[in-house]
Amino acid sequence: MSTDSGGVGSLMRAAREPGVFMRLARGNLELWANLVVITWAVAFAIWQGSGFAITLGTVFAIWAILAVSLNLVVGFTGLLSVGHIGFFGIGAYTVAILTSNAQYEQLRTEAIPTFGWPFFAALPVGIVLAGLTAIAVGVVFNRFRDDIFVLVSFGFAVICFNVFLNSRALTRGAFGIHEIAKPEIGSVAFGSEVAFLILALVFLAVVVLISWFIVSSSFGRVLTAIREDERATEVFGYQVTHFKLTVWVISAMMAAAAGGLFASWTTFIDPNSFILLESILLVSIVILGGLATIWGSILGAMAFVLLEEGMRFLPFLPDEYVGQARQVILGVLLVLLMLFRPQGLLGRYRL
Amino acid sequence: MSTRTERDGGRFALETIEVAKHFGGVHAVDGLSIAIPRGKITCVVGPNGSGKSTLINLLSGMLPLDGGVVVVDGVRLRVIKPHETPGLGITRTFQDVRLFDQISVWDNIMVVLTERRLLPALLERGKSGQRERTEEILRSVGMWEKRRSLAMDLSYGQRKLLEIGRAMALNVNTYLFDEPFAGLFPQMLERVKGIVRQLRNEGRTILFISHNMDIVRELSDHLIVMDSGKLLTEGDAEEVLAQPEVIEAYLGV
Amino acid sequence: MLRSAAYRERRGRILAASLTTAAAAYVVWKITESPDQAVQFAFNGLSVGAVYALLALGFTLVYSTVWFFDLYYGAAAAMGAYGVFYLRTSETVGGSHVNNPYVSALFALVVAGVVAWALYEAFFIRMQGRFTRKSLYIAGGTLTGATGIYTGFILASPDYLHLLLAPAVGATAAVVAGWVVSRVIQRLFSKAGRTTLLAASVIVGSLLGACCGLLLAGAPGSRLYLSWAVSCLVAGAVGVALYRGLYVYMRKRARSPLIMLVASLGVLLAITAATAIVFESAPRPLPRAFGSEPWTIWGSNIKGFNIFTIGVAIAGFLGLLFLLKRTSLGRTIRAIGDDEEVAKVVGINTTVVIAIVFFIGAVFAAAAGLLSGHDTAIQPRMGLLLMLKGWIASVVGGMGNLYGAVVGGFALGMVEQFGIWDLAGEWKDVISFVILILFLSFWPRGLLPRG
Amino acid sequence: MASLNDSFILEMVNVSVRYGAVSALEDACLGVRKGEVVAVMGPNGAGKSTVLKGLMGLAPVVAGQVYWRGERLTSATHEIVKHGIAFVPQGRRLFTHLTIEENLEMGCPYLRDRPEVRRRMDSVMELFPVLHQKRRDLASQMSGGQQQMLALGRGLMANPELLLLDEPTLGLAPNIVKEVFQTVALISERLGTTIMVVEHNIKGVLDIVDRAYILDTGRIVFEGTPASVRETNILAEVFLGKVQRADPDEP
Amino acid sequence: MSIRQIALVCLLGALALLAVACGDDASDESFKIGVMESLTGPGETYGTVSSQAKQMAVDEINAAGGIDGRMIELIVQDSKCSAQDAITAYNKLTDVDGVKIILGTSCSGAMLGAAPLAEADGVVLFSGLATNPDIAEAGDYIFRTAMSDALLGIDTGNELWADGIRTLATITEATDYAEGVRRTSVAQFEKLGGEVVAEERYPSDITDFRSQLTKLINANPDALHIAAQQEFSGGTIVKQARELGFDGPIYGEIVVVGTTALEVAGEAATGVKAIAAVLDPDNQMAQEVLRNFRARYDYVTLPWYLGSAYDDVYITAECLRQTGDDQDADGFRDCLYDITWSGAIGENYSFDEKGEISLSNVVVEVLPLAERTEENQGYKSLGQAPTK
Repeated sequence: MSTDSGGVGSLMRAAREPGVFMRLARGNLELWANLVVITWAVAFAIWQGSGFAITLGTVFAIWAILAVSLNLVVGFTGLLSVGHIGFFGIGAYTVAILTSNAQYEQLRTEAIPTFGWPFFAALPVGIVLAGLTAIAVGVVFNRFRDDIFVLVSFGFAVICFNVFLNSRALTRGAFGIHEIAKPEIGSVAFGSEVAFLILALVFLAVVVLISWFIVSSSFGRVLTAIREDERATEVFGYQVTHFKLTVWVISAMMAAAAGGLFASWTTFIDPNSFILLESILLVSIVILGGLATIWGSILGAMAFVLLEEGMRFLPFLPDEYVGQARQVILGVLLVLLMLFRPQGLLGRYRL
Repeated sequence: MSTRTERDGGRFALETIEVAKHFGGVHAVDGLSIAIPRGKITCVVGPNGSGKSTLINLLSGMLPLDGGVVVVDGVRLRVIKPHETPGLGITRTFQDVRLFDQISVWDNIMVVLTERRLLPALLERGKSGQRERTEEILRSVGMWEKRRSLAMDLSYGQRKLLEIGRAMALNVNTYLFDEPFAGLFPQMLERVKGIVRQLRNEGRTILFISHNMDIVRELSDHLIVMDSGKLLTEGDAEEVLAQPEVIEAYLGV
Repeated sequence: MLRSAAYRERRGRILAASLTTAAAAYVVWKITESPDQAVQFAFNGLSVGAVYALLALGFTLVYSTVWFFDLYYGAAAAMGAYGVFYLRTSETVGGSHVNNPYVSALFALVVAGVVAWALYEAFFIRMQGRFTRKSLYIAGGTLTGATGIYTGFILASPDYLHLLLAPAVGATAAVVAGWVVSRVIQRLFSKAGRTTLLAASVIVGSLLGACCGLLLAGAPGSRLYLSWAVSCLVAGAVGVALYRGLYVYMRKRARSPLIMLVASLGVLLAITAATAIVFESAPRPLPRAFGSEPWTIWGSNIKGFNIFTIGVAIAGFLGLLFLLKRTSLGRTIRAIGDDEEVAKVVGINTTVVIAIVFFIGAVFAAAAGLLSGHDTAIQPRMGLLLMLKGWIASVVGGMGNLYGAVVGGFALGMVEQFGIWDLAGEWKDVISFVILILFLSFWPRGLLPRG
Repeated sequence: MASLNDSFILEMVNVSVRYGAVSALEDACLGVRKGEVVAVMGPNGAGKSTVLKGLMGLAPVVAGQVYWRGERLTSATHEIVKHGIAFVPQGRRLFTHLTIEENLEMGCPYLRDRPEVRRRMDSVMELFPVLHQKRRDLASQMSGGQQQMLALGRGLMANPELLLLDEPTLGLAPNIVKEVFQTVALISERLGTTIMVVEHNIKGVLDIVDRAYILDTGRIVFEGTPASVRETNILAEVFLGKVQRADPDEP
Repeated sequence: MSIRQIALVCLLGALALLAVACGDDASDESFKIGVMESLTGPGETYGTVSSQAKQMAVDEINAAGGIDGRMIELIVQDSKCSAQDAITAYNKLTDVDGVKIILGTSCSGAMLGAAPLAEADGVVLFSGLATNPDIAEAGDYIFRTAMSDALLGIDTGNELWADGIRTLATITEATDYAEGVRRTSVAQFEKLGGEVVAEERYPSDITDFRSQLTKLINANPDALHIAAQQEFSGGTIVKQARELGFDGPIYGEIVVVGTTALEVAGEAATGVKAIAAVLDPDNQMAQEVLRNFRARYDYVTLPWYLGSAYDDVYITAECLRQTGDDQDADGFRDCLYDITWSGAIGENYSFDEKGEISLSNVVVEVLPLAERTEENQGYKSLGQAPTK
């Protein structure tokens, strides 16, 4: 498809078709980046024991689903959304409310109705709900572009967090919801960590496949065209708003799926997992990994998870500062990327 | 100058009746009534700021009309939505070359050929017909070798050609070219001229803006001269160019 | 059918008008319901509105000059507040010192860098003819180093703030007084000779300066207010350093404003997290400033400090208005906002002027941050929250309009208060953002559009 | 390389300007003598404006030198006006949120001498009485012709030795175009300012200039007096397209 | 590849090395005990005090020769007051460090997140801070020396009623702890016949409570009840309520009369009543713990929780002495069920079948500013809360 502008001069002249070589150069970068990260992950697993690696793997899978889905909007369509965590939260809360079996005898006031649905019945509801929300939000947001879009998406994240926190009759507010069901298919339960990791990876694979299906279709091509020049795309007969809305909804639904997985994995959620900062971190992951590349988002998510967990082992960094230090590093990385590589590590689209 | 009515819909691919557009207090297009004959090459000339580009923007729906009617194939339109213009048989290029910069040359053409509806677009992935058409167009504008590069990495002339190719890919009856020849070197120029002629030979209508009188003379069947948003004169190219007021408008006061 | 732009505009206007009417009717109804609460809400609204207005003023100034969203602005607000905390920990709750030599050195370095650049821009080219390059470098280096070390000392020994700053304040006072005296003498006695002029201004200036310095040195109570000045100046210096060190290069290449936005988001993230590392993430109070006892007016209570904040907001507005409308610098700033390239062509060193704008903007943010910190409390995340509020206030008021910023700030403060009359108080943030989305949808140019 | 001609106060030697891969000006050599009015003409896209932009440091000059009074001009854009070169950009580009008076003052923002600024403003307003009438209005409230007068006035505020005008008649009504040219002639005559004007409107400009350069696709194809321009028929060739152009390689 | 790309790859590689190169060094001889506390985020104060108290206790035990010669080693993880981080921290402790006994965590949310895993893995989770009533039901391996909000709420409700309060306004931080306190207190208060005339909540990150307080004061309640999670916001609310002219009684729990809260509120706090578990002034051990803590860390806050964290370590040490194996979680659990302990927080307390302890709460009243000292923590005890 597209190519990168790097390349070694002499080899470049030798290459008969310039595009091919440039693709190779890009391939090299991807290859190296992936090799490094995968080696890192494997070394980590061997050294730290598989149990912890499985936990990290699950965290990674959830972040990766989120990053891939957000990249559809940010990278492929060019809408820098900082509000994605809202859809993640909608998915998580729907699954939590519908599957939680907790009995709240002692909790006189903020008991919410329990449904006790199985996970796989609740998840589609969450996804659909997120989709419907996305339609409503998207219709309003469709008129905004560039920095104004960023501004209102900030607003969306803040509003979602407040809804999760303050709609106590629905979400139990700050109490959070616990005893969220683990997924089960017939007699196969994904109760154990390994089984859940496998399920999460399956979800990731499905999301990646869907994303790949979208971006490699004519639809995806139109998205990139919209990103480049919305008005010109319109002149060629595309109803741009519909395309933007569709990808926005699809992306929101994927995020909701990640949310459902997350809820089921932790078995307990409260609004603190859906704060604005998490959303900003998510955008950083997408930009870090690379805009408009599925592989990049996966890599970004992996680097993100390994960054934090890796830093836990730094001797000079007190443990309680790991989260903040990660944030400092991400912030500085964002600045450096914008300065030197505005498309992110493996990106195909410069902001 | 003759007056025309809608009855001439068959003869004319596009007509404007008292079309107006103003920006603040500036009347960019001021009650303009022109007709573009079907299957011919029409050229719009006029000094800078005479409203030529605004006219194309109005015809392609990029700007909403402030007044007047556009008649397309006999259908009177007061509002033209940009995404409906291909349906009306109109496509265009831009003066400042608006390509999809960060996607490949190949995809720049493919975008125009593919499905407009959402769901079919999701399911469609480069049908063979589209691929062949893309290849055909890329070869005809001499960009086949460059198909993998990003549009932003092309030279100015190549970008211009690609944009024209992109418009060609859209199989419509009327092409609006905004300064397709500006800033081109002779080699490229010949190529673009060839494309324009070829389109005419296929029976399509072409409207282009140019400042290059050489080309205007050579190509245009019909000439429209604009000045200050108004129609100065129109008619056969050689005849119009012979008129002293055109030279006046063009070369000075 | 696509409606014409005029139709959409009209529809927007009708919607906006009906919304405003509805809001006004609601407020009036509520006031008749409980005037006491209404007065108290109005006081609260004015207090927070003043902070929002200050934020919106600086935000609008920066935005309408460079036309991109600079999120460092939020970090500047937090830095202003934490600067005071840093310098005055001994007086704050907890009582432990957080003063850290590395942090002091870092900021001293930043200030020194900014001073070095300012010296270069101001004197290097002008002096090049008269002195050799080498001597200029040496002089500049010495000055820079001295400033850096001085700043370092100030930051590192907050207990002696009044003593350390006394010479600087005295010198500033001396220069200002001397200048004023010379101008006055010129006005009154146009025949006065150069020598008399010089002698008079030097004598008066040095006397006044010494007086100021000595007074300050003997007043340890002034340390809190000196720390305000220091933290505002440091936040401003960081703003300048970011502009000159980062944004200048980025703006040359940026294809879209998003690059600047994302980069400054990175800056905000990093500074917020670094603040949390140095100062811990829990909220902290600032030491008590004056006016912390409430006054009762019309049966409702308001602190003297809140009235001071409102005064600062209005003074800031008037000052900015004076700067922009009456001074040549302000004219230059407005010109750059209109057309940066032409401003360059007519002979304005746009980089310097924009740096000054960033400085002023950051000082406004820092002032807002520390005032709200004194009023309530500080926490590392306050930057992001305050910035968003300032942002919303300037959108509500109209981007790029000073009057709009003030009106928007106070309006947002009021809406937040009156909006929760019937809703629960925790929906405050939601109300602000709903207001934002409503405004952007129907009234994107704000209450008072620019120009 | 052309030798430096002492009578030129401004001389561009072999200047080339490129935007990325696109060459906008190639090997341009041109000069302006003191007190002259010089036109740079050519069809759209010929690189006329690029000449001035390169001179002002607004376009990337990749080769060649610019000499101002015999010395190389290497200053940053904002310093150039202090050498006595004022630039009136294309499309007027006024400071729309400033009043007319303020716009004029912006012509010499570096000047600290208030009385001198006042004096200059008075002389500009004398030249353009319309500005005096509306001096408290915003620049955006004026008509196109008045805006052009203001732009010229802003340029004159710098008391320039050389005034660079980029397409001063662009988008103006014919009668105003005439007025603008008269004004340019007046400036040259009354103030003795050297003027370099980039123009596509040939006839009007030829009446007021002493010399003209004609550009086509980034190259200077002709230099001479208005009379010689009229004689050679070069205009029709370039503008109406009959000239045999060099065949440069595609960039 | 361009230099830029090489640099990027190098950067990634360096980060990878960074992660891999830093190994851990643990001696096999010592007992390894995991600690999860919220060291950052909204529960920071609690987590920090708790983990410092634990470290102090461990250092004391080790200095005295350890447990039969074996030292105790604490492995501390930040659980950040969030379920997700608690799970990550839990997994790291159990999988990487292989611990079976975890002291913590400080937030109920984090506790509830990790509890199902601990229950499934057979890992003991032993907290001195989490007070959510739900934790009682969380499982067999879950213990705490913190008292459930249910008890606190009943005492608060009784005290309010006994003081003649009939209408109440509540302001509550939107966290699980504060919501729990409010919920149980209001339940008891309403059971007795009281009426809540206004209620407001606030998110943890705001510092301006005036608009909420204005509404509450305007409802004209007999008293104001504050349920805060952070001492800081508790103190600020007291201060701002007084600034807004509220002169009725104010009630809260331990957070509202914490050291920081009192410093923030200053004179405004005088007369504020809190229902809380307080260290007995006559308990020598408790006083010694506080003295040692102040000597070591130069501050004291939340003395009761400090004491409970301290006790946790000594209880753990005792049970380790009995089982002799830090991997024997079941033995440890049984030991906890059997044990009766006298420590800083009380005499002769033991765990019931839900892993809970029950001690009594007292009512305290804040002294005027001039009378507050480090020793009296700024308040005086009014004795036990009335039972009816």
